[in-house]
Amino acid sequence: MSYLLRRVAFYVFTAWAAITLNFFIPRMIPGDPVQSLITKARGQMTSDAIASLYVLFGLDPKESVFSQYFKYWGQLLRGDLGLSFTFFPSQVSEVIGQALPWTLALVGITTVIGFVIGTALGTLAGWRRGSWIDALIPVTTFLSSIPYFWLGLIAIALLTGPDSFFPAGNGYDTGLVPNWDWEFIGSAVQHGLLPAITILISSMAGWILSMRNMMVTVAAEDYVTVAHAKGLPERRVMVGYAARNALLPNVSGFALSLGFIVGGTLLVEIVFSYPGLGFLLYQGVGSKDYPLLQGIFLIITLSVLLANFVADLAYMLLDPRTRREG
Amino acid sequence: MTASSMKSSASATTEVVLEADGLTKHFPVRKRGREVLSRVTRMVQAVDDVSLTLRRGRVTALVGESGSGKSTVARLLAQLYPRTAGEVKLHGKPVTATSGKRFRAYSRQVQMIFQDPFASLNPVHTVRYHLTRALKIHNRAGASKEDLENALTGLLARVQLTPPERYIDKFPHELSGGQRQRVAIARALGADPEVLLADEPVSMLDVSIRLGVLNLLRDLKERLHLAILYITHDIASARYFADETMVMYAGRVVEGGDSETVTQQPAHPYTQLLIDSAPDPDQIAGYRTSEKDRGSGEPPSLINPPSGCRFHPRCPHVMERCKTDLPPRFDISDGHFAACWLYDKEKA
Amino acid sequence: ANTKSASNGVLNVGMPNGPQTENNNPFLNTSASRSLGYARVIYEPLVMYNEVKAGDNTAPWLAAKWEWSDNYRKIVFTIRDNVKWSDGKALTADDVAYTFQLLRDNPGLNTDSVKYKDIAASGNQVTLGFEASQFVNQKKILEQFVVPKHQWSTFSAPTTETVKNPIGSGPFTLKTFTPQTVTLTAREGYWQDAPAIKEMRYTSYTDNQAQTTALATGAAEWSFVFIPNYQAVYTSKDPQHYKLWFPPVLGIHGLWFNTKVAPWDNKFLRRAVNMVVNRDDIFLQGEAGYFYPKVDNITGIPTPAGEPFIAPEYKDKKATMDVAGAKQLLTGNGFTYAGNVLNDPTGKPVKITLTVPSGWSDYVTDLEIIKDNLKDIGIEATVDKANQDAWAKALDTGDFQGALHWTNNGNTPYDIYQSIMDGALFKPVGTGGINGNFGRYENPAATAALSEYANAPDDAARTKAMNELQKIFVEDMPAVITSAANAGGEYSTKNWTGWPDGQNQYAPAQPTLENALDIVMRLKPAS
Amino acid sequence: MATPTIVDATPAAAVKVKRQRLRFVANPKAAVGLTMMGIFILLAIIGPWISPYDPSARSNALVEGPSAEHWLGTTHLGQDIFSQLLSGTRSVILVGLLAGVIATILSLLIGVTSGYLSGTAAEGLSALSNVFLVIPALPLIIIITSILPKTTDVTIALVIGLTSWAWGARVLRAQTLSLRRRDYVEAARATGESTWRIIIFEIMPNLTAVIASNFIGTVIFAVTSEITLAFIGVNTSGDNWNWGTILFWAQSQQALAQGAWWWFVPAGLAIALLGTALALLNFGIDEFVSPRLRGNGKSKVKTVDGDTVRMRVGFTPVLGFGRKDEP
Amino acid sequence: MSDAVLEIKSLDVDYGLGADAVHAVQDVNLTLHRGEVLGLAGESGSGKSTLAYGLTRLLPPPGVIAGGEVIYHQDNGDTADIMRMTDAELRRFRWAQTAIVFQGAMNSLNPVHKISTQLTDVIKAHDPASTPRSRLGRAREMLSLVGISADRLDSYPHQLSGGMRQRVMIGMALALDPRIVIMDEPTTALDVVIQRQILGQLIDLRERLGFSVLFITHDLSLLVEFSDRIAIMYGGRIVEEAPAADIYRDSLHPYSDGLLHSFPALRGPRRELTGIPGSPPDLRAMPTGCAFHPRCPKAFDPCAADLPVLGVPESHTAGQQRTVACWLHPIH
Ligand SMILES: Nc1ncnc2c1ncn2[C@@H]1O[C@H](COP(=O)(O)OP(=O)(O)OP(=O)(O)O)[C@@H](O)[C@H]1O
Ligand SMILES: Nc1ncnc2c1ncn2[C@@H]1O[C@H](COP(=O)(O)OP(=O)(O)OP(=O)(O)O)[C@@H](O)[C@H]1O
Ligand SMILES: [Mg+2]
Ligand SMILES: [Mg+2]
Ligand code: NI
Repeated sequence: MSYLLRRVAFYVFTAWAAITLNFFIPRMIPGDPVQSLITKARGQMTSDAIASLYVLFGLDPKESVFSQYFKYWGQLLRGDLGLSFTFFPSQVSEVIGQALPWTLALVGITTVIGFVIGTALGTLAGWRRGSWIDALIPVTTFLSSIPYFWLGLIAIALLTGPDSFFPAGNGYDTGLVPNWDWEFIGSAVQHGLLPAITILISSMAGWILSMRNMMVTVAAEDYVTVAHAKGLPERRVMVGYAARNALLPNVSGFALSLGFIVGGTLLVEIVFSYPGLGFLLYQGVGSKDYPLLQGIFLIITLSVLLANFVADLAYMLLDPRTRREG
Repeated sequence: MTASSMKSSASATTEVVLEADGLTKHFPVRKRGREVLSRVTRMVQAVDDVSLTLRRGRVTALVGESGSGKSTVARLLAQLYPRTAGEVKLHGKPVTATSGKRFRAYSRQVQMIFQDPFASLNPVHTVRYHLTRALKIHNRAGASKEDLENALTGLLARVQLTPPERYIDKFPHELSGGQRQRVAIARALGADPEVLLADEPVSMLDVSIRLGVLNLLRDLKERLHLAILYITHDIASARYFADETMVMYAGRVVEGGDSETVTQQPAHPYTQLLIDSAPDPDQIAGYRTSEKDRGSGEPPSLINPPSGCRFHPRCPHVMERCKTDLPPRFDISDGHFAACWLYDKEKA
Repeated sequence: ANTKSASNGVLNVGMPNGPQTENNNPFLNTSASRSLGYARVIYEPLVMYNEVKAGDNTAPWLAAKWEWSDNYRKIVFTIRDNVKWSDGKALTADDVAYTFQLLRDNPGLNTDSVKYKDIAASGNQVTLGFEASQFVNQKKILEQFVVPKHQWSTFSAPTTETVKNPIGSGPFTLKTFTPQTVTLTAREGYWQDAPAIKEMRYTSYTDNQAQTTALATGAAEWSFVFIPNYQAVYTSKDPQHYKLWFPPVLGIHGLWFNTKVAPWDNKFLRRAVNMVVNRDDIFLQGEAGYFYPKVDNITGIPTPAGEPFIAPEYKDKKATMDVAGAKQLLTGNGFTYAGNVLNDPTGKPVKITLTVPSGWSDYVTDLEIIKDNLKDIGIEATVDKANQDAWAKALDTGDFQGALHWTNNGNTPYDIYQSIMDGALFKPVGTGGINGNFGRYENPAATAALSEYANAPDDAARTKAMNELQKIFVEDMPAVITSAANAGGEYSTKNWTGWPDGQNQYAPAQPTLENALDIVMRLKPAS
Repeated sequence: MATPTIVDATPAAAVKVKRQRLRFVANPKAAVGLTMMGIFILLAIIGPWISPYDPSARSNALVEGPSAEHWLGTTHLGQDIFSQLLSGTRSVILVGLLAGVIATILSLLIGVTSGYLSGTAAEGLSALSNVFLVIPALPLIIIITSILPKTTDVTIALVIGLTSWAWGARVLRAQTLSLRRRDYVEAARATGESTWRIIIFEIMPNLTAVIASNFIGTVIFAVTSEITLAFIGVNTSGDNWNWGTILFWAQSQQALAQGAWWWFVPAGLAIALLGTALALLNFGIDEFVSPRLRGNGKSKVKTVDGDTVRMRVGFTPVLGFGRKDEP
Repeated sequence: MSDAVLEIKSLDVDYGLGADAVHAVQDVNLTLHRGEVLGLAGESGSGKSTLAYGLTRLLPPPGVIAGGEVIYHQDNGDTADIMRMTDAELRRFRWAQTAIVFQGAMNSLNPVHKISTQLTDVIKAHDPASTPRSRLGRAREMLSLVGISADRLDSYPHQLSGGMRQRVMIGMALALDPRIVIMDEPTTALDVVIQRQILGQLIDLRERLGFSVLFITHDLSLLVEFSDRIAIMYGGRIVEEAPAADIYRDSLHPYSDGLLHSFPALRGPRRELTGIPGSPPDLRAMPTGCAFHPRCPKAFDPCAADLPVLGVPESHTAGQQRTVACWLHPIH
């Protein structure tokens, strides 16, 4: 299990690094965060209110960085990410907790589906070089070059409207109460469809391409030729021999590029006003809600780490060579 | 040519140039899993207590199966690896340089040729670059452009790549395997060394080209009185090209001596197995199952090598003693020795 | 989209504020209840104050009567006695007094920063005493909503309390909260006639665009959002029903100069700028023709709300474009022209860097317009789009040349002038923590007049001080006022009628202000 | 950079160097990509000069569709979108290239060093790049840039460059690790070459394809990041137009709802085209490095029976009985 | 000698199409007899592998069969032309009749599947009716046949040594009792000791099971010892074909001669090694006439002009079963 142990050590280290980075981010802000909050109110708040805000946030800059750092860890371990400015006095953890399921559902599901479909198409494209499916490649290249958010904008412009099946934003119909009933779930699915399709289109191309290339490379391996020589059914050769091996680099690529993917998908949420972390991040940026930004960044990083870990486990299951015994 | 030019060629043929004494190399194994917690580092005992001498104008062959540590010996001799133990002496003086000026000075005298001519030349550089660098590093490029050009021409001529202009500006991929290996040799000669360490210089070459490179090496030995270490796993070629042959098994030298003697009257059971296994065209359709089980089993692990004689698990003549005691070298005849308890005269 | 709407007694309100977290604390303007506005129909003010109307702008609400005395240093509220909290308990003068105590004791809740001193309740009367005259703070005090003591006294930290179960005296109670939509239902036992609206849905749309779309489709019937090109995007979709009304209030947005930076310490230069800024363009292009109403009186006082305060000499003085006049003013006061370039009296070309937060599109647009205008009198302006924090810091420490900013607003133009000219607020360039007077304007006469106005014993003294302030402002022009602050909204008359508008200016049509309650009470189903 | 292309610099492939330039351009994908890139770079250089209007200049043609005066219509301020697009090219290309260069230099330094040297320092560098790889770059960039007091093209490029080198470092490290024990590196060492010379003259030249493909990947990422930043309003500083700024204004003025398609379609297309150009270049490099990926001209052949079959692994087509093209 | 199992008739194999095509195998005629080991030798690039893959139609793109027939003789006397088989027929034919053992066993085994899976899936593909249990039994049997204990069934390829992997491949090749086993340099990556072990085993098995072997290597000394007949390839053509002993003792073609004199012998008297001058031909620019003539020490006029045809040399009787393509040895 050496592989696993090494990975775990790596994750622990990365998590530590991300958390520490996170600690220092607000300490790089020019001026103080409260000022940003006041600015944000933009005339809706009298300047006298400023004084009350300082009292509210109870900022104490006179503490040493060290003790702040330890305090910070203590808070983190208690799940305390501080108070959000935008939603004061709500806990950042509460605000994030509200948005996280949406992101997990949208980004998680679409990423996985995108990976699966992309890999499947890539497998076919690589296996049947020169067939119609291979002709998809230039198209997908073009699609994958389009920024996620722009594709989303176009989708909104073209596909949504008063009479359209696709809603232009939000996670579910206004007026519905989140609940595990069919009406709500149906509405949530309906609202998630367009963002999901956007993410799928943008993200799939990458998988198609890398899988195709791996397939082309793997198809020339001796063991694939041997599989043909063995007279195995074509499907078996394609799936069990070629794709199974071509998948390995793709899976580790998947793990590694999760960070990029998440970055991209967050934008889709922004465009579709989807009530997830990406949109929250956007709000946080707009309103300079640093505790919120920090929290989001931390959660995203940790989620990506977690997803990475899962992908690693998958890799371990897929590649017997990493399962080397003791 | 400095020291060597003063000596007569007669005496030169026996002069010891490079000596290795008790050369040992253990590679640490990457720790895994729970071992991280333990303090013991596991080692690949790639080379253990190898002693050999290279003489002026003579070819010494080092044979042995894959993974027996031949290349490691060569690299230790070239000072490319730090050694775990033992000593390398150049002209009787111990050397320890693995980097810097001292290493450069050493590499001027001891040069190495690699197994794979397809890999040992940088694909992005021309023949000219390779050779010029070799000359420049060892300050043999001369003062002017012409000097350099002459030196280059000379080098190419020495490895029979003539006319030089046909080869000098080519990239490695534009040359055939044999030509590449010649360029590699020319590069080694660029330092004007006294010792050539040739690590399987022909194993990657086509049968018809091999001979040319080997003949070239022999020719260099004779003309330039180089001391050559010829590493191979093809024991037949050792018979043909080497004056002396040493046989390695699992990181240790098990037998050595005059090539003809070692190949024709192998003493160590491993050498015997090796020679038995080599294809023999004279024994047409001789691939019938032999009565005796030929060297059953696999090469030993070098991480936990067998105790005593490392060959004992596979040895048909194994004795109790082989399993516990490490056999020293026993002289069999003049210059011919084997590290095998079978030749322990006292025992008898 | 969801358009199953209000015919069955539902009013759909929308705000472009993104997903909310459940926070019903009416004191905190970060709370969902304030940012969406539903606090206004749960909690009720003592007095309904209509800030868009000049004069006769108060109406009794929870307080049946109120009386100022001692030159606005004391007020006595008489509380209605038929009011019940939504949990059935009676609303008493004690609750009112407790609300003011909360404000006094928790600066974090007192976002208006009114300095309450003595608070006493007796019978159905509540008496508040102050250190200083509260003439300029009348609105803030009168408009105060009331919270139930029996609930709030159980909160250990009212400043961070999220009031999961709000008890109010208003006509609606919280039914469900989701991050996207908050639903309120009309309650039994409201002290007035029950509103026609049976249910209010406050939806938080994720951004302006989504909110606009919702308005255009009718999914939202009332909102406060900036809509660019509103005819095309909004009203044209149903010209008969889709309306917007954005009356000005007594606060302004304007171009502030750093009066400590040469040559902007020169009042003639500032006045010249005032003469070339094209407020029409700003109004039409930057503010889309409605959002921040145009201010064209030379005193900068928005009309009609500020009409009664304008000095007779300035009554009809409009700030109009006059490039030639501006040039004349400049050349008459030491400035020179080298070709098209204006040089200051020391001979240096006049330049200005206009700082603005990069994402604030209307401000950026406004400044682009001003930049163009300045070119007409030979001033080269650069629009410096900075990060919002950096911009705020630049203004705070006086590290800028020119910037758009707003002033406070209140029941008189005092807040406007005080924000711009109060020497009491002055801090030198480089020192931060300033609460107004970003331009570092120093004029003892102005400071004196401001203080005079706030503490004047009678209306005559106040009028005098106000006229003086206007004179100083027009002379010195420490800031060029471009637009008024607004208090308005978009609404649809399709399902509900009775909205305030130009003809019937009973309240600003903004769903998040105190007046929202007044509007809600007056809405009737469309026939 | 969502495409994790595993660049496989097999020794055999790395061998061909001389014919490289010509062969690279001969690749149709690379050629198209190169041409498109050339146009973009040309526009980046001359764009601001040839644009018909000052991109910030207002006019009275508010939100007007494409016309003879305004080829791509106007904004809510009457600014000429075509001019904005042209002028914006420079910033996009500049940030892309600059960030690409920064990230590539960093990844070279870190990747090659940690690959060539061994020991704790190398391990540490490798761990560092892994950390940077896993941390989601875009949110980090958004947060950092929104914190920066002032963002110019250069700072944006710096931030992007400083946060997006990890992928390259990793790939380069892997490549260097495989090159480090190559015979020619050892041979150079045995000849007496110094370490830095080995890194620069022996290892680096063999990494060119990887470096190039990696550079292009970073440029794609940098361009989209910059545009994204501008789009969400983080970097709309100065009068510096870029395509993201155009989209930002389009979005904040609700161009979609206004039906002003000309406001956001061209900029988006430009981004997509630039991305495609870069992606094509990268394919060209990939195919060049790994010849197996190269399309081999004809993929269909006519068989004996006159059928057309696809060439594929495992079933060699039979052309006919007797070579027809033989004289 | 027994009757033919495989007849290769004027087989042409190209890489690429049309004018760019590289003619890697040209006009090869070769017969493999029942139960024999036919050695195929020649230096690198002479087309040995191309021939082997070509005749089984396993050549990857851009390889194409430009022409020729490969006739397979079934036990019942029926014949089939491999070149005319449909994909489905090919699949049925492969492994059941001809199995292949490639050079690198590590690359021939799928790294992600267990040995057992790889052994059984071929049985399943050809005998779908078999039970998993019977398949596993067969796999176990095959492993023990090649001297690997059955508990290795659950190993992954990387857990086996090179020699073991090669043996697994041989076992797999024999799993369906094929009539023909093609081996393309199956042992070049191995040690001589292991090489001998494996080949010894193979000879044993052949005697027991009676399949024919097409054995490809460039190690002539190994071939001479190991095979019954040897065909020498040069420049994509067969230049000589004869029983192993005849080739070794009395090679007719100067190229065969050169090859034989490139190997140092381990035993016996030291032979003189002459080698072959020059370098292998470029398939794109083949010399006219006999492709070997530029390197041939005995070249004379006709060599450069005309292509010598493979045939039984005049100096030998037809019964001797040897052919050569060289102008020095005019054919009957
Ligand atoms: N850098 C290294 N780290 C760890 N182990 C090594 C290293 N280099 C060599 N070894 C191990 O040392 C042993 C001897 O290797 P070496 O390359 O010297 O063998 P060889 O005799 O040259 O083999 P071949 O004939 O295959 O070239 C092998 O087991 C090898 O795995
Ligand atoms: N894909 C290809 N395209 C063009 N030519 C090729 C291709 N593959 C092989 N060749 C050429 O075909 C000829 C025959 O190759 P083949 O692999 O059959 O040789 P071989 O005799 O098996 O050599 P070796 O002993 O090295 O395995 C060689 O000259 C080779 O260069
Ligand atoms: Mg070696
Ligand atoms: Mg071959
Ligand atoms: Ni809906």
